[in-house]
Amino acid sequence: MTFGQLPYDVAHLLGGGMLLLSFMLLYQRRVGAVINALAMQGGILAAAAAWQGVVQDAPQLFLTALIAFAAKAVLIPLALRHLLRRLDLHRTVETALGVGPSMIAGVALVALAILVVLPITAGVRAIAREDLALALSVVLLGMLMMITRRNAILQVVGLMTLENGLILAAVGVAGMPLVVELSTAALVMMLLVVGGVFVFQIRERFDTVDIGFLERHRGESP
Amino acid sequence: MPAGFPLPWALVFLPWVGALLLVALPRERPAALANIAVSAAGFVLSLLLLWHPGGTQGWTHVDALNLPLVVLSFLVGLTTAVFSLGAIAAERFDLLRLRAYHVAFQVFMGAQALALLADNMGVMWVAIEIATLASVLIVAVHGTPPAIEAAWKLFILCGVGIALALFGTIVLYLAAQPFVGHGDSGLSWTVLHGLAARCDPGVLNLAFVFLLVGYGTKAGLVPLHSWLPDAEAEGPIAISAVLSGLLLNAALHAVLRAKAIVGAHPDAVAPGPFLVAFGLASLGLAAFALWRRRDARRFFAWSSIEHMGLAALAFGLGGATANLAGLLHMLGHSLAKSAVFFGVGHAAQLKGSQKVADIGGLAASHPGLGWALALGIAAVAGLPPFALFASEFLLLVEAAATRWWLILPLGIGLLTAAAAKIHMMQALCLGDPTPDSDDAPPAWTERTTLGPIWLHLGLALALGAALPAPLAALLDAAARIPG
Amino acid sequence: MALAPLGAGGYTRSRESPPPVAVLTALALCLGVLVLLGALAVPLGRHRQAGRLVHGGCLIVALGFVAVALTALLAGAPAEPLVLPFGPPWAAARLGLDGLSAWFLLLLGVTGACASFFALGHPPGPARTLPPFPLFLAGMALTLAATDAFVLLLGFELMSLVSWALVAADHEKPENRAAARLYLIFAVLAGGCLVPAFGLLAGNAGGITFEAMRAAPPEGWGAAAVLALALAGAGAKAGLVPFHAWLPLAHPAAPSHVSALMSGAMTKVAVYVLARLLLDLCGPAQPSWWGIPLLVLGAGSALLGALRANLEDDSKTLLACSTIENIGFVVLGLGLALAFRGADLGPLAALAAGAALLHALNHGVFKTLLFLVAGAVLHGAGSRRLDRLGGLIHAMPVTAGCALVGAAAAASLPPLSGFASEWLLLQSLLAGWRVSDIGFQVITAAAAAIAAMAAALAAAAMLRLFGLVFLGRPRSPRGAGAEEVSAIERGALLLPTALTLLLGLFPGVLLGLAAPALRVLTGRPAEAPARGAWLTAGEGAAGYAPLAVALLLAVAFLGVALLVRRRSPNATQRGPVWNCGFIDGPFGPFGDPLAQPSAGGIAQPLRRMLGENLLRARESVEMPRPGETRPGHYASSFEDPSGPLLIAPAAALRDRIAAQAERLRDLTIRQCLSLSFAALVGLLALLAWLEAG
Amino acid sequence: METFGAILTQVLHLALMLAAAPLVVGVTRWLKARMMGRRGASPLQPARDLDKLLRKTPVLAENASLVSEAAPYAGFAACLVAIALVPSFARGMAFAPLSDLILLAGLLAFARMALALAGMDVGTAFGGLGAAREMSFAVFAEPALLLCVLTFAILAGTTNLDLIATTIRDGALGLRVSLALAAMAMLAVAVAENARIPVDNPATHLELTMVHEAMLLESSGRHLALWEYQSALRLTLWLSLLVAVFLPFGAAPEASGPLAWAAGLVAWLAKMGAMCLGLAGFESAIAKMRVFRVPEFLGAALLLALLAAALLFVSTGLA
Repeated sequence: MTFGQLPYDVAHLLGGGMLLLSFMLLYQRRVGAVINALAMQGGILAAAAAWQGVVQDAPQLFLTALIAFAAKAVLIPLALRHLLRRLDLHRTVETALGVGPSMIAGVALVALAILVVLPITAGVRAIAREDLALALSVVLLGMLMMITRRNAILQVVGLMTLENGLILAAVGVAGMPLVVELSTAALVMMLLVVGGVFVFQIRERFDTVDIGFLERHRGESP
Repeated sequence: MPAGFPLPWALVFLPWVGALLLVALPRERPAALANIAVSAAGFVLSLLLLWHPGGTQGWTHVDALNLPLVVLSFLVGLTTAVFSLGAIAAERFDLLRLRAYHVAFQVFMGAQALALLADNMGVMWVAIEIATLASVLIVAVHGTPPAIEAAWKLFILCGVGIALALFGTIVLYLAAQPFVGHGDSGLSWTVLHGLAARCDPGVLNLAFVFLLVGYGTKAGLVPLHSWLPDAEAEGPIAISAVLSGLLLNAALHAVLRAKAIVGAHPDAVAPGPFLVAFGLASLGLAAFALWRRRDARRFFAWSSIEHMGLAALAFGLGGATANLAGLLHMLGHSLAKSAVFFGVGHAAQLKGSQKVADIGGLAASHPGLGWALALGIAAVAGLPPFALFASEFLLLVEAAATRWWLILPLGIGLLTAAAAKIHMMQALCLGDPTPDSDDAPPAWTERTTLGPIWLHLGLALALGAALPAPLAALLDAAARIPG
Repeated sequence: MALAPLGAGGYTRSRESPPPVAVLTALALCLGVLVLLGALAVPLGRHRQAGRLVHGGCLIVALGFVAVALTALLAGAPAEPLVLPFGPPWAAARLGLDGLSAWFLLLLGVTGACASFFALGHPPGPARTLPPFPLFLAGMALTLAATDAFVLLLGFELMSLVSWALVAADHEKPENRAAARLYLIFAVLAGGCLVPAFGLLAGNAGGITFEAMRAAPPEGWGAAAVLALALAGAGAKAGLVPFHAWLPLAHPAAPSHVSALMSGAMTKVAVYVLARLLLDLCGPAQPSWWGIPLLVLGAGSALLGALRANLEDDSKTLLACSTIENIGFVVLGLGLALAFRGADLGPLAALAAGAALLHALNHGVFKTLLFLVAGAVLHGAGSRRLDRLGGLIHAMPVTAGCALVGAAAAASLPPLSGFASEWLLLQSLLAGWRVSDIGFQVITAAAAAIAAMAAALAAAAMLRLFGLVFLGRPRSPRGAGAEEVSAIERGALLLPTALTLLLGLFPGVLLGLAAPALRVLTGRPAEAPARGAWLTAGEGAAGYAPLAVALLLAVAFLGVALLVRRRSPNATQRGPVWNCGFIDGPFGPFGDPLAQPSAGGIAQPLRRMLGENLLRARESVEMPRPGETRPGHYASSFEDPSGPLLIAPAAALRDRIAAQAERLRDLTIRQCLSLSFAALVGLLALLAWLEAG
Repeated sequence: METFGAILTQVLHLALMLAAAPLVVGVTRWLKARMMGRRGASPLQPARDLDKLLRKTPVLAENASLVSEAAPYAGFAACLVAIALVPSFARGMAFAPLSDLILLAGLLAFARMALALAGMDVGTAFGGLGAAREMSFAVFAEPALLLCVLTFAILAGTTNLDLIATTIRDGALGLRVSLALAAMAMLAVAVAENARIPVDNPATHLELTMVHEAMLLESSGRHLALWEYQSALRLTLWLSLLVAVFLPFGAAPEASGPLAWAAGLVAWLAKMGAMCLGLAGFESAIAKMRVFRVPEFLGAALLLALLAAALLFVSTGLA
């Protein structure tokens, strides 16, 4: 399939939507809104997976879509909200890098992603190339979010976005084996991260595992 | 052994079954003994691999490159199990932690085997993820704040790294996709390796970068290393050996597989220089960071970073000679470093602290342990007649012969690191002994410590100076695989 | 580098070796026995007879080395190396001998035999000193028997590691620990310089075997790099200035017979590596300026070592410093040989190389003797410090006699061994002007002056050693109660004494023996600079016949004694010492020790004349005012320039970098993630750039 | 016949030296006294002193060892062998092939070591002081001497004294600046080696300024006689060495007859007389310098010798 064909356009559209949402995630100033955006992104991801299932008539992709929807559009956002309420975390986004600058950085990353993907010759079909660019951008933006936001929740969200990008890439490639297994395995890790946030009651940052009495340790402070 | 017998899978599932069994065992000593039994069975099974015809078998693949690594893994697993028989006596685990410890250990061993034996890059990725989760659990098992912070750090950093590695895997498939039909073969390393020359170089480059950063994080290459010192220093005493001896090898092995694929394409960006850069960075940072360590186990964790950097550098140089150096370095480092971790761990338990200031004069107070540890540290410092001397010799000669400008940074790094280790060796082993702690482990634990140490040192010596011809031929064949 | 040429036939581990030459089999056997002894010494280290077993075995093996070396030198070296059934993973290890290595093996055997013999009679030290000793011998022999870079460096570093264990033998003393640490670090430095040197050669040759390297000598910058690396590497192990800081600390720290071996043999093994690398493997076609660095370093070592020997207060440290001096002489000889060969002055090259080889052997023997004497004194009189000894010639006559011979040889007095090699060296220095290059001529002239000065300094140092230890009156109660050492130890002292005399009387024979080694060093069949009993130089225009000189001296001595005694028959009387009428107070059994010249006092003239400029020597005298009753105080000190100029800056730099490295360590998880992210983005950007360009 | 002549000249030379040594000292002293306006003792006085000392009973300190008794003979033997090698009135004596300048330096060092050992044997402050200073002076004297030897070696192509003397006498070299410089340097070395003013004062009685004499304080009788005799021998040796190298004229050539020998003897006596005169004049003209200025004195000699060699490198353009 090439440009101007429905399957490609839809897939492209969905990918673009995810990228857009990644930017929204970077843009939001309130944690609640961020979580909503994350849920939406999860939904779109599920849709993309399903669509690819239709296009490639690969039934296992529907399973992926289902899992993605259940986990990313519903469960995890709810969990995060609950966390937000229970540990009464800051409701406002604390940034290490301001919203404006991080947007600019995000644009730069997207540009980089396109630059990297550009030289890929037409030997690979265009769809893959485009999707790859999108997915790569989402991944990079997710990581950018992890390092420019201070709240633990937002860092978890960044990790989730990163993983969404992975799944997007995975489903985008026609005939990718073990998609379900891999996406599930990746998901398990995400769940464990969220679980870790619960268990260790990480209030503020990843790097202050806040079990009340924990001092900054890092080994050999004399 | 019947022809079709899936020996690799047996190697993977034996420990996992053992893990289930260990859940059932409540009491400490039986559990530890069962742990040893399972590990021993695994080791014996892994020895059978030496007679394995090799080649791809479903999702698994046995060749000269991963075979020695697998056998070594199970060997170190066995010795670690023996050592931990004495070590956990002093750890004072409660029931839950004890089970968690043993289960996680066996799960880790199985995942390790799978990660090394997997032919399917996807399966390899899953295996490494499982290994990571297991190691997170083990590191956290103490539940003390430092342990939990170390585990959390390990979890987040390696989690992100692994995610990137997954992306790399996907891109790798994307590269091969035009040439492979649907089905699992698209992720098979052998297939990819064969196809690489026809794949699109751009995609391959992209895939390699992500695999390098992803698995490089697990291999503890600077600047992706931050999790390593804490994880190896805060986990249970016995585990440091496994973490630094095995986990790193598996990760570096994954990087090698990726390098082999990308390197097979003439127009792709040469992967070697990337590895050389990471290797130099690791060597440089670790060599100087060693001088500031006040904590014995952290010191040797940093030296693991240095050695991984050296191995990466060797593989980066490429060519059969340098690859041999790298492989030899990986094997020798696993043996020597785990021996040192046994010794240091036991000393830390004797003295009730792992601060260097509290451990001293071992040669005077515990001659057996002291001199064995001194010898082990000498081996880690690359002094003869152990394997690391041979590998570092080969690496340095090869560097001087092919890329003379590497001599200076390499030489300075090696010298600085070796000097730091000599300082540490004398600080720990010589001089006036420091007092033992009141709840020092019983005397018999010294046997479960010295046995593994001497075994490892003996093997390291054989590896460096007197390797039987077949094994040497095996290493030779292995050295030609990464290209 | 292609893999195949690595080692013997690369990975095809060629087990089918040619029928191994008996000599090499014997050598391999000796090595095996040594390793076995080392292994045996671990379990039965505490046993009473363990010492006898180990040292006796070492004595026999050392004699075996002598036999092997002599066979190789007389009957010609075996052509084919002996392939061992094991080795590094890429090739089987091989043993071989040629003239050069056989010569140094002879030296190793002789010194090893003396040291082991002495250790037999010496009271056994701590058990932990037993296992390393045979391995130490084995490491040195392995270095000499190597035919490729790996085995050579394996032996080289093994030698360093086990001798570290001996230096650290009594590690309760902090200064010994510091010495051991510095020692091992310098050993690693040596290895770290030598491996790349061999690597550069291997890069040309496509293999790490010596024959491959010989076939493809380096040129241009590569060759210069090899020269620099070899000098730094081998120099660091031989104690060449400026890499000598460890030597005066480490050699005294070890047990005496080990110090003897370290000074007598180990430094020579390093010199062997230097000669092998520069004069053999780099090919005979190197330019003559190659000699200049060796000349400069050699002269510097000779001067600094000899001067320090005059200022030290510890007998073994003094001897270690004189080792630095003699290593300087040997390196001078090698440098001249290089230069002469480059200017193809064959006979002169042979002269210089002969001087180097002969002096290596002579120094090996008489320095072993002197260290053993120091050990005997430590055993008999309980101290190494010059200020606690004195008058031992009465209590330990045999030791004193042996010491006198050794000291005279070290002071290069005719007709002893030291003078013979010194004569050859000075002759070759005096011939330096034949290289037609004004710069080189001036440098050799200066080197000649420095060599003469160093020889005179050595004489002063040896007088100081012998005079303070054996002459005068005891300086401490323990010294007053000294007694002669056991019969075996005396025998072990007489053996090297006799050798010193013989080597001094028959240097011509030895040079004939060294002809194969000379051939290796000069790259052409060279005639040894000797005719019969004569050492000759300058086309035979100048000569030295030690035998004749010795005879003349003996005749003159006896004749004078005879005549004088005929003229004055009265027997000597004994009376109180005159000492210009000065009578020291009644101070125990042996007058007031403070009324005797002290170590610092004897050193004073040279300290003021040279030490203040070269070694930053300081001295302070505080005199009590007239009427005060407290004693006056005299303190002197000096500082070796290599400390503040070389080691301290390196350590400071290391610490500064380490401090910077720490800033990367103390990061929060988010910052660590940023590091990874930066790495990823950087790689991607690099990728984009590479693919675009 | 020739070998016989060689042996005969050697024996005669030895006898001559033994006879001349006390005389040289005596003459120098007498001349000095004269220059200072004293009558001075007869030139034979040193010989008489030696004979008297020989007849006295030597006394040794209680704690003196064998060294004190053997050293005088050893030192004397070394000086004897050394002086047997320095040609006086004839060339090509029996020991000519042995007469190597480096060996000569070695033999003198041998004698010096014997003297220093004897000085330290009893363990008195002055003995040690003298020994230390003597050895320290040698540290500066020997390099200067060796550089002079280098000059000769470049000119004559050998370090063999006999050949050097022959080459220079044959005048193949003509008059050279470098030879003059070397002569200056060698004179300074000779002064130092023989413990003459300004380095040391042979006639001093103040122990603190002694170098050579300080080591003899404990010896008496025949031992003292031997020490005195050998220092006289050393002075003669140096003077005739200077004569042989720098004023080689008139000496009998190799394998010549008694007549030539007689002529050579006369010439030699004349030259030695001149040297003694010069020495006496020099010594009575200047004062002894401080001990720690000696290195400067000898260092200057060292530089002169180096300059001589360097000049040769340039002038003869040895390419």
